[in-house]
Amino acid sequence: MKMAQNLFEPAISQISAEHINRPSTTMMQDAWRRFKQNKLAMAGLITLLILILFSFFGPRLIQYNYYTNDLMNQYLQPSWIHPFGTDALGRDTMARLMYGGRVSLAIGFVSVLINLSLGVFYGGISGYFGGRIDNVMMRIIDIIYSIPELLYVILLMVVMGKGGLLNIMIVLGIVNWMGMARIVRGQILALREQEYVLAARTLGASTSRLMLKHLIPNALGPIIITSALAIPSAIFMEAFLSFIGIGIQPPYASWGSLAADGRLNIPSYPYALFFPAAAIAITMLAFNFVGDGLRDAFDPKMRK
Amino acid sequence: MNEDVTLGKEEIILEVKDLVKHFPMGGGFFGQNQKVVHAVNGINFKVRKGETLGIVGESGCGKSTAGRTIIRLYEPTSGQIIFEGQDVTKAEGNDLLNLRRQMQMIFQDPYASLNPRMTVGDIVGEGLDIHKLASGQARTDRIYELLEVIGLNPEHANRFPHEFSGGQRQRIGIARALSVNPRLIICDEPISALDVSIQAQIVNMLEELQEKLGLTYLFIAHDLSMVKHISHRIAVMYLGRIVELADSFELYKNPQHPYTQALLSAIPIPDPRVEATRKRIVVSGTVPSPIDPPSGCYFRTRCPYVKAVCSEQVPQLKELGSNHVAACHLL
Amino acid sequence: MAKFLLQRIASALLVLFLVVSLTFVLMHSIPGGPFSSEKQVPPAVMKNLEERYHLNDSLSKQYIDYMKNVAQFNLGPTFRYEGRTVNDLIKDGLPKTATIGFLASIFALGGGLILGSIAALWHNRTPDAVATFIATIGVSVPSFVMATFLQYYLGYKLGLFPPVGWNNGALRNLVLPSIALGAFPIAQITRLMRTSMLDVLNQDYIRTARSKGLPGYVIIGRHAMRNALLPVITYLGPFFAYILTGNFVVEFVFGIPGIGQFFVTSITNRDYSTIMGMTVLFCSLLVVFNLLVDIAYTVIDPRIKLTGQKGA
Amino acid sequence: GGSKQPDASAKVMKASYNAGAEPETLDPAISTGVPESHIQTALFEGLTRKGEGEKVMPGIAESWTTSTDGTVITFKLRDAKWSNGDAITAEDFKYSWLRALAPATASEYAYQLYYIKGAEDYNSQKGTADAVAIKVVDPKTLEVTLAAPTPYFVALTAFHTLYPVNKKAVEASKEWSLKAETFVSNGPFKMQEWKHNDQVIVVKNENYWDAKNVKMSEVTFKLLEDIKAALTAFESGQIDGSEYIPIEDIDRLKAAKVLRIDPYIGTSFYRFNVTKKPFNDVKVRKALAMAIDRKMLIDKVVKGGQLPAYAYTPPGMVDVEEGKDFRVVGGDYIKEDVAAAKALLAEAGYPEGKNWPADVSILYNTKSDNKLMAEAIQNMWKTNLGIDVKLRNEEWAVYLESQKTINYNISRAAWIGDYADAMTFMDMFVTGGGNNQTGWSNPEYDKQIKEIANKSGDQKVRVAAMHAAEKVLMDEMPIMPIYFYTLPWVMKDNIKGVFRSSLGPIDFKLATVE
Amino acid sequence: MQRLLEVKDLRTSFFTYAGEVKAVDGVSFHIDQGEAIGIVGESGCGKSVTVQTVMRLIPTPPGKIVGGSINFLGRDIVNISEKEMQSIRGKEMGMIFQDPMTSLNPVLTVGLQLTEVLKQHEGLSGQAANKRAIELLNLVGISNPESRLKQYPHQFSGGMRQRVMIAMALTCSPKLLIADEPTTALDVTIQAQILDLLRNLKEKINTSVILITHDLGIVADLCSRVIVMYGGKIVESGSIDDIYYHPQHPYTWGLLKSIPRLDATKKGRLVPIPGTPPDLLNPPNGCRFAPRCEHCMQVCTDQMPEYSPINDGHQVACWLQHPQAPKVAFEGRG
Ligand SMILES: Nc1ncnc2c1ncn2[C@@H]1O[C@H](COP(=O)(O)OP(=O)(O)OP(=O)(O)O)[C@@H](O)[C@H]1O
Ligand SMILES: Nc1ncnc2c1ncn2[C@@H]1O[C@H](COP(=O)(O)OP(=O)(O)OP(=O)(O)O)[C@@H](O)[C@H]1O
Ligand SMILES: [Mg+2]
Ligand SMILES: [Mg+2]
Repeated sequence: MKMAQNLFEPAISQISAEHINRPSTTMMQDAWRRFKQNKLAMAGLITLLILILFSFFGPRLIQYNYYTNDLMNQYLQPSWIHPFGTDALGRDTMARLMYGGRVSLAIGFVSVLINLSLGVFYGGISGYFGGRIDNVMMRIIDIIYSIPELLYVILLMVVMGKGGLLNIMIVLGIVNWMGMARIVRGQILALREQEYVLAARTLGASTSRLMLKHLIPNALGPIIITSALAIPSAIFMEAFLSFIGIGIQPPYASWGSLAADGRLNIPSYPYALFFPAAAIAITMLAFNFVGDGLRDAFDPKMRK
Repeated sequence: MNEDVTLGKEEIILEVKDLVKHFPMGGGFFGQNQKVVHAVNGINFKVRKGETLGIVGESGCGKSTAGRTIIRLYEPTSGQIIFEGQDVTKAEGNDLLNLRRQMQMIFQDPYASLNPRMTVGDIVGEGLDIHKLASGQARTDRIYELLEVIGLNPEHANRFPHEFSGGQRQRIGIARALSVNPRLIICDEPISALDVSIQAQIVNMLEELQEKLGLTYLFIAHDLSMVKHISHRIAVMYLGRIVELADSFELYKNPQHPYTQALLSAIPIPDPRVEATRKRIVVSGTVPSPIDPPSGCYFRTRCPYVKAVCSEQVPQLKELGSNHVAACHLL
Repeated sequence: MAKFLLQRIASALLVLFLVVSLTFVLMHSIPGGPFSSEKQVPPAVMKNLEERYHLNDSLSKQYIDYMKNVAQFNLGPTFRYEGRTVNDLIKDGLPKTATIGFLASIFALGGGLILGSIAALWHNRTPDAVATFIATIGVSVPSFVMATFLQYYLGYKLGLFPPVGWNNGALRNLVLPSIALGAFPIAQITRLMRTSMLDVLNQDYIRTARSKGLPGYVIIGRHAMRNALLPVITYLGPFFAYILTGNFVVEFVFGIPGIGQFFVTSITNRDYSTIMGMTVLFCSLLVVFNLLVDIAYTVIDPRIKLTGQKGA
Repeated sequence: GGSKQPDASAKVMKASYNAGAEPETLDPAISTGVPESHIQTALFEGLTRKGEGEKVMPGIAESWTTSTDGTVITFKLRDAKWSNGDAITAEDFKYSWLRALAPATASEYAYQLYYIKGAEDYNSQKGTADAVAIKVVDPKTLEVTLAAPTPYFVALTAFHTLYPVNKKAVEASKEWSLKAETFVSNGPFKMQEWKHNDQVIVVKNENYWDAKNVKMSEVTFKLLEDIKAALTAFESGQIDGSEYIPIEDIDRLKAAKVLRIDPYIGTSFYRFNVTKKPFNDVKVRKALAMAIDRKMLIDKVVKGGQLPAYAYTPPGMVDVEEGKDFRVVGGDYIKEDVAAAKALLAEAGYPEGKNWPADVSILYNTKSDNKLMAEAIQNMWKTNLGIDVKLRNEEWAVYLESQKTINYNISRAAWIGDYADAMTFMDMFVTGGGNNQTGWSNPEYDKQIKEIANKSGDQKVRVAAMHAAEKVLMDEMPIMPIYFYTLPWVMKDNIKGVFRSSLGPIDFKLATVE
Repeated sequence: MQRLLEVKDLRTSFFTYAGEVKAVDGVSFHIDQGEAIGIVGESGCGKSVTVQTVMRLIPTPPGKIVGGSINFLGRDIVNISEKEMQSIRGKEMGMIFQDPMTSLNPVLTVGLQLTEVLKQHEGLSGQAANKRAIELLNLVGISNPESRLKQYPHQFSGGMRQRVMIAMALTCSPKLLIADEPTTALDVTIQAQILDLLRNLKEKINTSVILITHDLGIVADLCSRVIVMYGGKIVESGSIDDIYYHPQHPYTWGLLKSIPRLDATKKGRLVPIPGTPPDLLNPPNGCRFAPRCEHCMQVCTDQMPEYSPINDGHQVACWLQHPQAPKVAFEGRG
């Protein structure tokens, strides 16, 4: 088995060159790639985008608005003119669903932003300082958790003044931050013993630097997941408030208030419940699948 | 790297006196009669400038705790740590910040010790930012320089830790420690998570850096052969106490404490013929719990030569010739 | 153990005390009172009412009196139901709520554990998607929509079950409310179970079990299940407290004479003592169930010991 | 269904009806709600009882006489028994009425007895029980002296606050009204079972004086609070009847011919806050009242066959002459006229809705029909007058508080009569009246009501004064009437003879099941 | 000696989203009755996957046996049913894992975990199984075995848990015992105890042992033959004398040179192998070790070397063995 002699010339080995040939990816990109693999999650994301487009750009495409009454045309069956029918005051259900979507989604997002800032702040402090401070702060959460929610929802609604979209968003944000605080606290508690945090401390990093650069960014995965799942629960809570009648003020509508109204219509005009309920359900499913997808995507165990 | 360093002449950079660190267990609501983990139970040693002091011992014997207490990641329960004449335990504010420039640490787990959300450049540059050592172009240059020192390309500055292998990450950790020009580096098992072939890379790099920069190392490990290779002197710890401290060759040739003897004989040697002829001292049992350690000598529960006195008195470190001390009643 | 229990009870009492106090303050801060009605009653009548219910006492006296009573397990008379006490309301309603809660728990726990395990065992394959989907339906519609659909379609249209009513707790009447009540937790339990089962299946000791040549059902049933249950158990504390205090929507829609409704109606009626009573009840149940969960932990996981260390 | 043990003998007649909610109490002196009034009508009987056409029929009283000045009424009691077999005496009535008045009882409706001399003082803790002018002449004769002539007092004795209670039972146990075993009543039915939040079952009272005319052997009052669930229960045959029909279902039920619509003495109206701009200007109030289409609202929104309200008091109350209706005699005061309304609004400084304040809102409490109506009216004002009005939804107790403190611009309101006399509506808007809640005050109105109508026993004088007062009210328009109530309800066809009072309560006394 | 296991050209891959990871890529080796062999190599080189494939414990998906044969006691077990495999696992082959802390089920008693194997494979009753379990615990040197059976793993120290693991693997006296880094997670003094135990047991019950480790010292202590793996392939195999004193592959040289020896008398620099182990997702063409090899030749970068027998039982896959290649010799250590 004779071979060409030049094959046995020494080759320049890549000993010294520390070579990385894989393209640079951040944790986020990595998570995104794994997220894309998840069909359910992607379907959820696309659905959400469609819902957002439907809610925020849909109204430009249709000729009806959400408030003008047309009492002569109440409770029309779905048709070409009114694809989802009309409601008790003859308003176009599709238009109301679009506007309701704006309200519901906005409630979801904004209240989660509030929830996020409160929860991350509170949980961050509790987890970072640990020990007795943590203990007391967590007991406070237990206490708040045991007080009937409705009591402070009503109180907040009264204190904040008359209804209003913004108020509901704020109230829902204020009501729901405890879960987030617990998650963040748990994360921070675990992260603060990580060696890279210790390393930063040996370098003399200040508390704020540790928080902003090391702890919170690394708790981001669970925070994002919790937020993704908190959005539907805010939308739900608003629906419940609508059900007991202290939700959004008409003529504005939310999906929750439309469903609460539609509930009364079920024998006569079932589609009045069906469409908003479907909108909520689809949104919830979508958020849940996205949330689950994020969970898998951010799960360090799934990474290899 | 000479074995015949005349230790007496060398300047002492770090002195640890009677260092004790106890951890209370849990944080009960009412805080009564808590149990305590006796992690470090009064250790004394001096580190001379430019040398490597190895600390070995089994898992949980308090090596990391000692290291972390020295650098003030933990508040010591009692005792003194004197770094270049300054009491570390009392330093606050700017003094502490300054101390932290002088002392640095390299960690065990190359995966956990780098923040996955920061680029390598930012990780290495963090010390520069905190101590305001460089900014703008100077900062970039310094980062590139540090990366080159540890054998990485400057273009790696924009990459994230997970793109690197374990050895590379450990080197990034070294660069981070070097960034603030420290004089003492505490290496807490920097190689135990790495493959053999990679371990050698890191150990070589640490040795080179020591020569080039005149660094002093406190080198913590449980792999005695590697500690022996890199250290000038070795302290053997058992359950939060130093049981023997000697020059590394002296320790290997002439171990005095029964625990050191057992430890040395337990290490397999990658040479079948030597291995076949070796006589082993296998000590039975396991390390007692640091929550309620035994009375007297901590090793007495496993010691093949145990006597009555061992359970009554705590043995003190005895001089056994130049630079060799051990704590055993048998001596 | 005894010490642990004592400590837990002490800290629970502290929490309870703070909860009750805070609720008291909140409750008196919201506008309106128990005797607001569309027809304004003459001032003299209002005065009589307030005297009768001690509402004319200073708030601090009312607070102290209330605390004294609560300490004796007396939650006081309701402001709404003449001659009845909050204790009566609970005595009447709790068994009914608990019955529905029990059925819903079976539904949610049984279903959730099975669906979650299926999803984990067939991870990323069709059964996983199906189980996840079924479970997610439960969290996808507001409970009033779910209850209405069940009532109207399964109950009224198809006539499978009576759409409304308690009917002395006849099982037929309880099916729909139990499903409606369990729909939300079943989804959560499924998800929890799926995650924890996946986690457990990747553990080394499962590999050990396989290396011993054990058949699949032994590995799942004996080795994986108990470990996978642990996170689910944590969820069960709040879950049982929630399910035992009932659900306003479900009880309202299906006309179940339980106590769930009081959590909402007592507030809208400003029935102060009932609000307080429900808070005390919920908080106590929460504390008790969390304690039971901790005890259950020690049964399932021998590594965990009840020590006073962990705080409440 | 409502009948639990189908009995072979066809004689057994049973029915079930949704009363609406768990009774707060079945003690007639204390209760206030509608569900209670249904059940109490079955369980109790006052001196009189309401009959078909709102006629005041003899009840426990066989007959009664009124003194010429109208202040002394003497009731002659018949031989009647309590459900426990004791005889009912005049003493029972005296005991019961004083009990309702006693401050310690804290009855919210105690003021229904204020017509009796000394009653208000006693209830307000200013006088004693002895000073209350109820006199037991003999066991079968009760004499009541009124503070002022009150022609409708006799009818009022059919109201639950004036029902008798059994002294022995009441004194035996504080919880007498909670359990069937201790519950003693005197009506056509007696209590069989009260399952809280679930149902109250009453069965025929064999001791009732008119027991031979009572055909039903059992009536079950269901206590479902969700009107939607109640209707589903009715439609699936679980119950025989229900009220409070969701307006969403009215069209369908009408089409299916199961809906019954009965008169109900009540008015739905909006209050204006006359203390604040823009409603301190009567022109604005009038303009708004003229610019809605009440018929359209009724046909398309509230749907229950209500009557458009062009005045305040609803039909169903007597005028001077027997058979004449106060409303018919009084006629309409409001004329819907968009053009005129626009003109008025322009005069007030808001031509075409210009300058209209931005923060005017309609306050209403949480209920689907209130909401729909508010939305529709909001839209009508927008289209007809060009003004923007917001909606403000408040939780019930908060809403009541806002009304009480006149913290609103426009507020949805309703008033249901307590008795079939216009006074039950008209005394509301006197200056400082607890139910006025508009800030409105008018001396002429006060004079007509307080000085003339309330002091006279002469129906002619009284009615004339009330007509005059209503005119003042409608001229000033502190409230905007919208519609007069009706009572839509459902009941299976085979149940006949159920009497539905225009004051609300349902009476199963003469009901039969076919 | 009877041939117990013969693995031929075994290939196992993991199909991940990034692509196929050829974790084991054409591995052939054999083991005879009563023999102990060691497999050494750096982390990720496929040692564990090799033995897990032999036991058919690869998580599927993503793992899959792509080719080759595993001949155990005369029959190919690559394609037998899971049920048949269950009767082999635990009975004919036992396995000990690296981390005794996580390899025992924390919520089941040690007794149950020991006896369930006996009940499964030998159909022993509770009583008999308990008796056997006590014998086994005695065998691995655990005192008070009766009371220990009722305890849970967390009540044992690391070394004792590893003993329990060994007892468990030995319950049915398997013909083959696979130990995957059995001492890596343990302290040196405990490691010495366990190695002692293994050595004694091997002599006592005459099972064959496959020992996986990356500590060359342990192999030297326990095994008679060594397999050196790199990048999913075997680069060199032979008796311990061959490998320690006459190594032929530059990777084996590197391994030997890079570890400090406790008995070294003078202090010199260690000689590391530069670079990092290959990424098995996109392994280098040709010899896997070529990029890190100081003797790398043109041929190495694009052609896989064949196995060249050096002597009976010693073979190496390296182009340096080619007659045309320059002669390079192992320089020995420090
Ligand atoms: N933060 C802490 N809280 C409580 N106990 C601690 C803490 N850190 C360490 N310990 C305990 O102190 C003892 C010494 O731990 P330490 O980490 O110093 O050991 P080590 O010698 O570094 O061991 P290893 O080789 O495993 O790293 C152990 O028993 C450990 O459980
Ligand atoms: N479940 C899996 N999914 C994907 N890749 C895997 C999986 N298990 C192992 N691998 C890959 O297979 C290769 C070989 O792994 P293996 O565990 O056999 O290495 P090893 O030699 O045992 O290393 P160590 O010394 O670290 O245990 C590695 O590159 C690893 O990434
Ligand atoms: Mg350590
Ligand atoms: Mg391995």
